[in-house]
Amino acid sequence: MGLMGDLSTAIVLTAKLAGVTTLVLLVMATPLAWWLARSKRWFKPFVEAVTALPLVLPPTVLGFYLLLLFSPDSTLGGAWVDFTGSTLTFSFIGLVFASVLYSLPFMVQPLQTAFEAVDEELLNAASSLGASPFDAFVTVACPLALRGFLSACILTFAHTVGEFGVVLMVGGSLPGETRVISIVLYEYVETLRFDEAHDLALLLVVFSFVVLSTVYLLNRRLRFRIA
Amino acid sequence: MGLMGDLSTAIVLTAKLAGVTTLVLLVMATPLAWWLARSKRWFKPFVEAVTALPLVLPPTVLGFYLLLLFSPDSTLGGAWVDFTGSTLTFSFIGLVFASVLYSLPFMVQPLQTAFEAVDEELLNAASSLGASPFDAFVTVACPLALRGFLSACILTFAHTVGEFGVVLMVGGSLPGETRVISIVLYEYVETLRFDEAHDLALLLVVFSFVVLSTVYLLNRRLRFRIA
Amino acid sequence: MTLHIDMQVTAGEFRLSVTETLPMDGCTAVFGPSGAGKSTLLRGLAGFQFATGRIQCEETVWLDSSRGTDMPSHTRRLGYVFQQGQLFPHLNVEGNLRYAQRRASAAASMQWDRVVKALELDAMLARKVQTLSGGERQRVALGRALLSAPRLLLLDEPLSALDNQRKAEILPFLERAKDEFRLPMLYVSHSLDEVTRLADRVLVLAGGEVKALGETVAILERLDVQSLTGTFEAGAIVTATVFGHDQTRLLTSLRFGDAVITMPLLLHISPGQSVRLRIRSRDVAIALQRPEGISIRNVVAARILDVVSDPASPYSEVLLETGSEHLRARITRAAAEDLDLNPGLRVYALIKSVALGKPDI
Amino acid sequence: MTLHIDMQVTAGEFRLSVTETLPMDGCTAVFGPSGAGKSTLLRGLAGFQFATGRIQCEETVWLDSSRGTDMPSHTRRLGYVFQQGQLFPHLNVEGNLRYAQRRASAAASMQWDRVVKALELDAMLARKVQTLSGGERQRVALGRALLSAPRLLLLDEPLSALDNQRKAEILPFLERAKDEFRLPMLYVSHSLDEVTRLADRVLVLAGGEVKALGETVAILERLDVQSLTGTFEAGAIVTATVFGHDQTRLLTSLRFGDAVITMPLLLHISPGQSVRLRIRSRDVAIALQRPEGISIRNVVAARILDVVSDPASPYSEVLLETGSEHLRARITRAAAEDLDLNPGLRVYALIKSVALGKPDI
Amino acid sequence: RADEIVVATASNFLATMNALAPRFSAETGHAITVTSGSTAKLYQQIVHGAPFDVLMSADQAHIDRLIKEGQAVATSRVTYARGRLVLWAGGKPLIGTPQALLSDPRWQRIAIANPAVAPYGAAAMQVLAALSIESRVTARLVYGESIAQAHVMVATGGAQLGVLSLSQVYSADPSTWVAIDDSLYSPILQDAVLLNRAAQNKAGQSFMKFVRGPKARKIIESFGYGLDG
Ligand SMILES: Nc1ncnc2c1ncn2[C@@H]1O[C@H](COP(=O)(O)OP(=O)(O)OP(=O)(O)O)[C@@H](O)[C@H]1O
Ligand SMILES: Nc1ncnc2c1ncn2[C@@H]1O[C@H](COP(=O)(O)OP(=O)(O)OP(=O)(O)O)[C@@H](O)[C@H]1O
Ligand SMILES: [Mg+2]
Ligand SMILES: [Mg+2]
Repeated sequence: MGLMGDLSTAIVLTAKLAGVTTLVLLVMATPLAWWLARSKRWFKPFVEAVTALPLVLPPTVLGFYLLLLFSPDSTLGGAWVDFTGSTLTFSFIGLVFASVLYSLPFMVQPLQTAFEAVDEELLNAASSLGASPFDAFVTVACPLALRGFLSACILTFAHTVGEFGVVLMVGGSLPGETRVISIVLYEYVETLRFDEAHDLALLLVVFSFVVLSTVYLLNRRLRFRIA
Repeated sequence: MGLMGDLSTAIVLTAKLAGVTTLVLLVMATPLAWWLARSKRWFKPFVEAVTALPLVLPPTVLGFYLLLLFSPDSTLGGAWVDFTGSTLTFSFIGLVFASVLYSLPFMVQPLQTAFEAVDEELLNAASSLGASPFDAFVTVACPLALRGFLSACILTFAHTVGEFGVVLMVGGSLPGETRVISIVLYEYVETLRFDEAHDLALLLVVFSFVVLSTVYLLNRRLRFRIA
Repeated sequence: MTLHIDMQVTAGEFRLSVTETLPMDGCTAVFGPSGAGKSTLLRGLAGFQFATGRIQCEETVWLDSSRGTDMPSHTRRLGYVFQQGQLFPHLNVEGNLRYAQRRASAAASMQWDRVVKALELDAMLARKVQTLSGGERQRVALGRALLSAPRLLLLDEPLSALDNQRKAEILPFLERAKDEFRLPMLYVSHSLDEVTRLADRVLVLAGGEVKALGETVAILERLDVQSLTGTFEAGAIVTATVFGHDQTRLLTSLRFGDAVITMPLLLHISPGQSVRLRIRSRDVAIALQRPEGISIRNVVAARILDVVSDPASPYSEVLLETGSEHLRARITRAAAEDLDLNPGLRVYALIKSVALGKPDI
Repeated sequence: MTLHIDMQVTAGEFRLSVTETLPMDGCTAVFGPSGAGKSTLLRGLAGFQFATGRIQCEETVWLDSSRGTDMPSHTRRLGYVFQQGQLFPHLNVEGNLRYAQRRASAAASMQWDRVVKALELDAMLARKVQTLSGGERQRVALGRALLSAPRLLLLDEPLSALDNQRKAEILPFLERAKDEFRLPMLYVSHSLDEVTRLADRVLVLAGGEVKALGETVAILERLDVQSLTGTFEAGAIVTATVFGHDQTRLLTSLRFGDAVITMPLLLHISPGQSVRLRIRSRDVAIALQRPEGISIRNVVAARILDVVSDPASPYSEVLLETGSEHLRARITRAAAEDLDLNPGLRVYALIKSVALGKPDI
Repeated sequence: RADEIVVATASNFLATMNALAPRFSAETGHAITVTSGSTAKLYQQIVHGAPFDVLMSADQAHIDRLIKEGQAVATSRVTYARGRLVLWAGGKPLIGTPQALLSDPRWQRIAIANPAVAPYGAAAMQVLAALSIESRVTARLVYGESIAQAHVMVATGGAQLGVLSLSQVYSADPSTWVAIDDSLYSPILQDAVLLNRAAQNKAGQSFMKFVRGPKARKIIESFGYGLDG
């Protein structure tokens, strides 16, 4: 496997990891954010606090604990091995788990903010038209929170691309499996291969810029059409 | 200086760094987020993309480039030395610069989402009552975006507490100056002092949980009073 | 087929407490001063606001807090027109209407063309709701509620943002909705004319309590209700039977008590059918003899039942009887004195045909 | 002291183009069907919507797109009452009012007590705006605009959400605002009675264009305007001079043309002063001889100027002249034919005193 | 007169350095601040003006480079420790030759330091090559950012076996680790050097002397490092 092959594998892997993480979080965090935005339960602030917690631990340390949690010796890791036959550590799926946990706040918070801005009366209007709460959520609250979704997905995706502390610890830098771009770039810098580091960093930045600009441009077009 | 002294220095330093970073970003990112929320310029999507860019570079790599940028040999770093007499690298102020840059998206995005939800007609109402755009921004848009501010500040603060890649690179882990908790914790793990690592991580998590819960509880109380 | 309400709603310091049984057909007007609790009543019925007590709509128990029953709003099958419109900002006009239509039964969704036509929504289907004028917005909100094919329609001042012409155009549509589809409605309005035109009965609310409930005729005649609702439009409501249409002069003749009166053509009512007319006190004058050479066509022999004068008012209210029907005339106290009007006196009530025409809603 | 408008606003497919000069005193009603562009006009004047052309208010040029002048809204010193209220949701009622007061001049901020009292806002000062009823909300919006001590007040259907009693209570307050503080207003309304009561002149808009502008009297008499505005309340506006008050019978006598008429007491007008009365066509009947023994007090000799009949309508409009004043009577075509009414005929116009009283707004 | 120095230490030596520092202070009265990171990171920081006086590298290459670039005092250079490789299985008793152990597929995951960035990782790869078992092992390798991270991977149970530094397991029961013969890899020599900014610093000079001294060597040895030269 040549260096370019190595790099392109890493790029594909990174895109896959960030994509899957964003998707998983979209599915998981949306109901949570909705609940947080609407609930009036006394324990809501505590759930909110827990949601933000993954942020305060340094990635490597979080990785350390995830490693403990995922290890085949642990309950969770062991159960995973029993069910799937493969370990959670040093595997792509393990990375996804870790990234999901780590990026949770980036998905939840913008969504929650956006959901809180949805007028309660519009939901009442929807239910008077026969829409169940779930229906109203999907057809009224979500479209109105579109900008929040965009913001949340971008933060999550970009952050997963850039993250490497957790990934390095839980993933073990296995080419094609857990060796994402950020690790490659890190290695370049660590081994003083500055030219390659510059090239890759530039590539990453330019690529991200193009993708992000496109998303924002589309978002604008979309909003002009929708709203 | 005992170990506990070392640790408490690190805690104070971390709180200071996260606090200053959040404050600086609050001041800097608020107008930017407002502009992004209201502007209809063609280049807005590109500014939005640039704003999200600091996310996609791995922290160490970002740290590396900041090191290049802040180094006394560089234009910026040199000018800084000429003006202030001290270097930007390996100093608290340098850390603040780095954290501000790194955490920019976490402040801008939730604020932008919140500002976009502010009804244009309410701003018109304010201006009909004699409020200048700035006045209306401060007295109408900002209070209405309160939840966005909270979310943005928490993301920024927590992320600055947890971040160590950039900080380690730009700051060099100097006790009392740039050696924040996340680095101490990292070093515990690296030097296999797991017991101490567990204790510190627990402390960090419990403390963060208490602080975050309090903030969210207050926010709720506040909202009940205001809205 | 009734809507049984025994409901309490608390909102801040305000408390609404309503115990009434309303028939589930025709239109019940909810009338009362601003802040009386009209919107709160409707919101409680719709389930938008926490309420206690019991609500039963036909066979279905919507709310029974003693048993913990509380049907969610979307299963109550009601249409709601909000005081502020509440159109979905992310959908255009057609999107808003289709939203309702798609969730209604198949039969109901065939209403599309009729609703769109009646409310003149064609031209604005593709428009964003943000660009609608106040009146246009309310028309869309009304159309949306109708398209959801509700079992009960709750309307919170749906026409107050409309100009007279639009009101006059939409009222018949509401009348048709009520009559043809037998769609029961609760209708909040400040306009007496809307109420007279549409309502079969009136529920008067004030301070969160029901002050009166009864047939429109009876309620609107009650002076206490009139002072509550702040209206000056005292009047009587009479039932008359159509006996002929004059297609040339565009007049309809009606028999009412012993008298025959004419009014602008009511083509949709066939001879033999009866109509309800609201005759305002202020539109009725009194003459001692039958006047000649006068443009007022309706001269009805009547007997004075009572003359109510108030030294603090320039007016007298004269209560008249003709056959089994009652009329009221509001004249100046000066006139009552000069003509020496007293109970028992036989007089003529003069009613302009024009006053019986399309009301100035 | 004028407001010079030469403004174009484009909103989607809609285009508003207005070139008029309005005096900067008194009240200018903006009248027209739904979707006519009334709100758009006000928004353009306020600077809420992009407009081209030129607006000059007294000496100040608000907009001159040829020179790139476009004063920001907050420097135009205008009060705006929105069709939907637009209260600040993060402030309570008092907060909303103080917001306006704090930004007004010191002199203006002394209005607090008067405004709060007149609009009966005392009891709700501490309330959250989300908990206000539709009518309460609009009262707060009005109070807020008044407290900002504007140079020009723009009102977009401020009273349409209010019940009759509240309307009747607030109208005098607007009248006072207009008279005592000499606060010029542009007043959008669909209610003819509000307009008659408040407006010195009327600007009729339809399809984004000015269809008519002139004194209230003149405009409201124009049949083309009446069909545009969809009102059935055709009528005439006459000027009469008070010559006496009857304190016992609570009547005021006025001279109008050659005739003397009475109406419910107008105590605030001293003898010798003149008042403007709107007399609706439907309230005027015609008699060939002076009728006797009738409760209608005002019998005015007049000459028929014209009789307008339309075979598609049951009505005829009779235009009458008495002295220098004009009157209109709406009677059935049948009556006009039976009485053989023709131009030149001398007749008597019958006007109920009651019809001249407090209008049914 | 007491001076102050900042010693930048490769992460793998940090624990040892933390033991040396108080000794040095007590002996000389100079204040000492210890900072750590990967050698590459420390190198870059030094190049960009970090206020470090001494670099305790995990290798010799970065010291060569610093001297060549004129950032360090060539004459002060000293090899303060020699790293040794061991096999460790997280504390379980370990019996067998390295060759047999490494080849045993029972160890599903074997952690080493990333050979690209860490000298211990490079040495581990040399061992595999010398034993000609790369083909049987490579697929099971996972890479830690540093030798410390490789240790963490094993300690947490994520990896079952690790090629680690003796210094990391030295204090544990000797039956839990198996030493790898020094001849299987080129020596992992860790050099220290006095940096330019401290050329005239008394404390710096005395620290370099201290590191070479018997007391320091004893401590270093007690942490499982070998001593050369
Ligand atoms: N959440 C609340 N907290 C406190 N007071 C409330 C709340 N909701 C409603 N109210 C008060 O309850 C009363 C009834 O309100 P409601 O909206 O039902 O009035 P309404 O009859 O619809 O008036 P309008 O004709 O002005 O719309 C009002 O005085 C209102 O201010
Ligand atoms: N942004 C826009 N895009 C397209 N059409 C618009 C836009 N804004 C306003 N319009 C249209 O312009 C016309 C005038 O609107 P405006 O709100 O001024 O009417 P209005 O006279 O105030 O009516 P109403 O009495 O119903 O409030 C309406 O037909 C409206 O739909
Ligand atoms: Mg209401
Ligand atoms: Mg309008």
